[in-house]
Amino acid sequence: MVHLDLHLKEGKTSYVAIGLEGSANKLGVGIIRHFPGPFSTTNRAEVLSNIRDTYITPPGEGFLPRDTARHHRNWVVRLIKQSIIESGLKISEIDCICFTKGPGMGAPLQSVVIAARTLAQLWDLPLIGVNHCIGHIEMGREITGADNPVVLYVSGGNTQIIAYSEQRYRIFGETLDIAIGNCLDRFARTLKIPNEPSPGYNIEQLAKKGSKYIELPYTVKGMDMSMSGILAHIDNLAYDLFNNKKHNKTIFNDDGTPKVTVEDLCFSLQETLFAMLVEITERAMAHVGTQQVLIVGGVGCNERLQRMMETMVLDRRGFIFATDERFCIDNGIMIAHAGLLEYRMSGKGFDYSDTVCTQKFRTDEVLIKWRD
Amino acid sequence: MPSATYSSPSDTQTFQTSHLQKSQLTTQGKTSGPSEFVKVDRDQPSEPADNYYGDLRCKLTYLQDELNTLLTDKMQAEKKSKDMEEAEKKLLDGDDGDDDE
Amino acid sequence: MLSVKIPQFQQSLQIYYFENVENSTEIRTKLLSGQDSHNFAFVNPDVIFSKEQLLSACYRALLDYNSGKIRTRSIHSEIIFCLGSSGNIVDSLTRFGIKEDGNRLIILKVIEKEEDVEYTIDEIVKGDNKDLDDALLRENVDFKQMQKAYKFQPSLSNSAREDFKETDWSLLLRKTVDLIQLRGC
Amino acid sequence: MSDELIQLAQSHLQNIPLQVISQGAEAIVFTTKTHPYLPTSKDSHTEYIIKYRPPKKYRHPQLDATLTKHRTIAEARLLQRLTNIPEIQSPGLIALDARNGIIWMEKVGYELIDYDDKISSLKNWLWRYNDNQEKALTEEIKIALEKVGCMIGKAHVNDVIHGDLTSSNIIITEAQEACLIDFGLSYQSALPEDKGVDLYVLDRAILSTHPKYAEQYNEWLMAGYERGYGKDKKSLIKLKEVLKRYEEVRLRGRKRSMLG
Repeated sequence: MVHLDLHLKEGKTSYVAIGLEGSANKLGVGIIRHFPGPFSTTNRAEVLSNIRDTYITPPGEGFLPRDTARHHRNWVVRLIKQSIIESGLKISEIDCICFTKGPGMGAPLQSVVIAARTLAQLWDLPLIGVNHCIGHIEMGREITGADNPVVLYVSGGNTQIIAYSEQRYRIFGETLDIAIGNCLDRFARTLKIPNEPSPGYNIEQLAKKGSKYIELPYTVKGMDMSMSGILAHIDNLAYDLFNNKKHNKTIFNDDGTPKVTVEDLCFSLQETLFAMLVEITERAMAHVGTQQVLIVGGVGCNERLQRMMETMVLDRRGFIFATDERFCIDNGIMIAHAGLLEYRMSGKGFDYSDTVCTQKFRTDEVLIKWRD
Repeated sequence: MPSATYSSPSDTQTFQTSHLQKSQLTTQGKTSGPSEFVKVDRDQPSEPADNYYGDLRCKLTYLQDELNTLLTDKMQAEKKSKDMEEAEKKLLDGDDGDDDE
Repeated sequence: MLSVKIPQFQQSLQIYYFENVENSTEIRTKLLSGQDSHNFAFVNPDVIFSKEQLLSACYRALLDYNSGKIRTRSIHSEIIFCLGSSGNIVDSLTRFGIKEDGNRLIILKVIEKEEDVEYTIDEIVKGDNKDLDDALLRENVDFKQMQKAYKFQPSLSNSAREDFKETDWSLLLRKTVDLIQLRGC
Repeated sequence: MSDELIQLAQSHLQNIPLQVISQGAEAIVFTTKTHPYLPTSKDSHTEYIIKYRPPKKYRHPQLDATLTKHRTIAEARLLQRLTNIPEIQSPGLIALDARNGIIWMEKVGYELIDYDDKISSLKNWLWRYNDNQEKALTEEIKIALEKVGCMIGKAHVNDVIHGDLTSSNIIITEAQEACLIDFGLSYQSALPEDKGVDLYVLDRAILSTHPKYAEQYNEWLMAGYERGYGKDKKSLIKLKEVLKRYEEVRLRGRKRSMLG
């Protein structure tokens, strides 16, 4: 059993961390409190505040790093202030400041690191850099109580199947090209549907109205998957549908009427991509021999994905864990939580020269000191 | 009083903020606005507070603008001189059509 | 006579092997005219070298038969079709079915229920009823016809049956079973 | 283990006594002493493997039927392909029921008496010694891993891509020979890229399943792999190409931008 309280300061009865997240288009600030001792059903992390603001792009556009970074710069102080007020804490009660070190987009990451460094100097507090994916995993575990799950991490920038082994979160399978969220977003752009509240959400709503399954490529390679071919394929179908290319018999009847709708395309895309995800997750479960699955990341909110995963897991007599949008969409609280675990193990912050960010930062690079 | 210094082997420039009038202080930077893709700007910076920090914010915005402008100009000049050099080379050596790009 | 029950299916099989057959032409004529008395699978032994080969085809035929997916008229013609590796029914029936001038014959009967047996094999075939035995089959198999039927790679035509070792026979069997099971896939 | 799925399998395999040996993600694997069509004597100890791909309720029925049939046939075809490559040991195909996702094949491997009678997959075979560094890195293990690598090399020379190279999908026979199983995701390809990815999948599987000794194990596997290509000039050129792609895929994997 790992001892989490070797560095508990005298006179303190708990630890508090503030976390700043801004690796993509969401800016999140969260404040968390841990009490000494291992986590259990009676000793849970306490969420004191968890707020977020999302940079929304015009329809048909992806988010530009420059505008996203500007969004983060211009909102971060307001969010931090609001977060402190919500928590009801005095600054002096905070133990450390945690920020997303990576992976993510350079400019938005940088703007948040600068905010974190500034706060650290203003308040004279240690700084902890956190791997974004580890943040998702640890927060998911804490919220759901999943003890040793296979983790499916699905978001705009990531698609990984992860399992813990020997103090690392090891990547069992991942995308060989684009991430699932990116694939859905890009198809949303092809369809020119709104980016609000999120492109993936809008695809999900359209898919609910679809019913006809159109066969798409299905590309699982071992435990890895590939999605760019599927995207290209369905983009072409959408193009032919919009431009009335009646020679395409997959989508047009002989009399020239369309066989399929945009909703059917969304439905088929989801069915195919999610079947691949569930399949790889099941393979990882069988391989590791665990009965638990935890879904984290923005795409994890998708109800169809959750239902498919649940069906698979129940067939294996297992347990599925998922969090709601407060925790599965990028947020500051997860950065605070994972950063605080790191802080409790080391008792100090990062050297100032290490308080930088990096666009590429693999999940399995982090030594998980707080688990056996 | 904040200031910024740019230095390289060939050039050193310092930017001051002491000359700034109250009316010149703003959080709306010339070089930190939205891109042309943004139609509705929801992400304007907030107005500066009437205190030391508000003052500091505005001055930093000013310094950032100055530095951004300087760096952009330098990059453009560099590109231009490189283009000129290449054009000159072409003129003197003839175009061998062996373009790597 | 060899009686075989394939566990998965309710049907069972009765298998005969005849040498010195005198009435192949007559059998073939009656078979082609569709006489009920000749509701059997009459197989050309020149292209059969193992019981396993035969039964592998029977398994496939019964599987398709019991799922209502046979491609020929009856279970008996389906067995002959299933012995082959090609999707061409006529071709397989020609190569694996009874030869007009053949003096050896394998006969299979699919029995739906035990009590339904109501034939006498000697009334149908005139010849010497022998035990079906792999050694006997191997001794008489015709590699040229086998090669034409299965198109093995490398070709069997260049091999002499006499030089075949046990490992060669078992590799040949494995290849044949592969072809039978994967026909049309 | 889901009884419902076993009952479903039994309904397609009437009168066949089934004993579950594993429920993988994709298939349930049974053993039985009953041959599907050869008469079996009562005291026979020969066992057969039945691999059953049950329908997956989570996916669209149309997609499910296509995938099940396609994969069952693809696996049987691979077994057929391997029959024709004598250097590669693989189980022989006995029977195929593609509509119901069933393949019958020979059983390879044996029970590890010093490891709870578990099947002699490379995974179990290596895990026996996981807690004993001396035993985990012996000459015996080196030779076996080189054989495994060599056979994968031979498969690649013949353009067979396994597609799911994990230590569970490799059997060590009683004669300490390597034997490949589970061709559920296999396909044929001559592309160095596909071979590189195949190797990368193995590399990662070893890393995640045998993290303690992964570096050494992978080194031995790769030494065997190179041997599997043979020494003639043409093969060496091909080998070089594959290794180059493998290195690229590894770098792509490690440093892949987390942004799409």
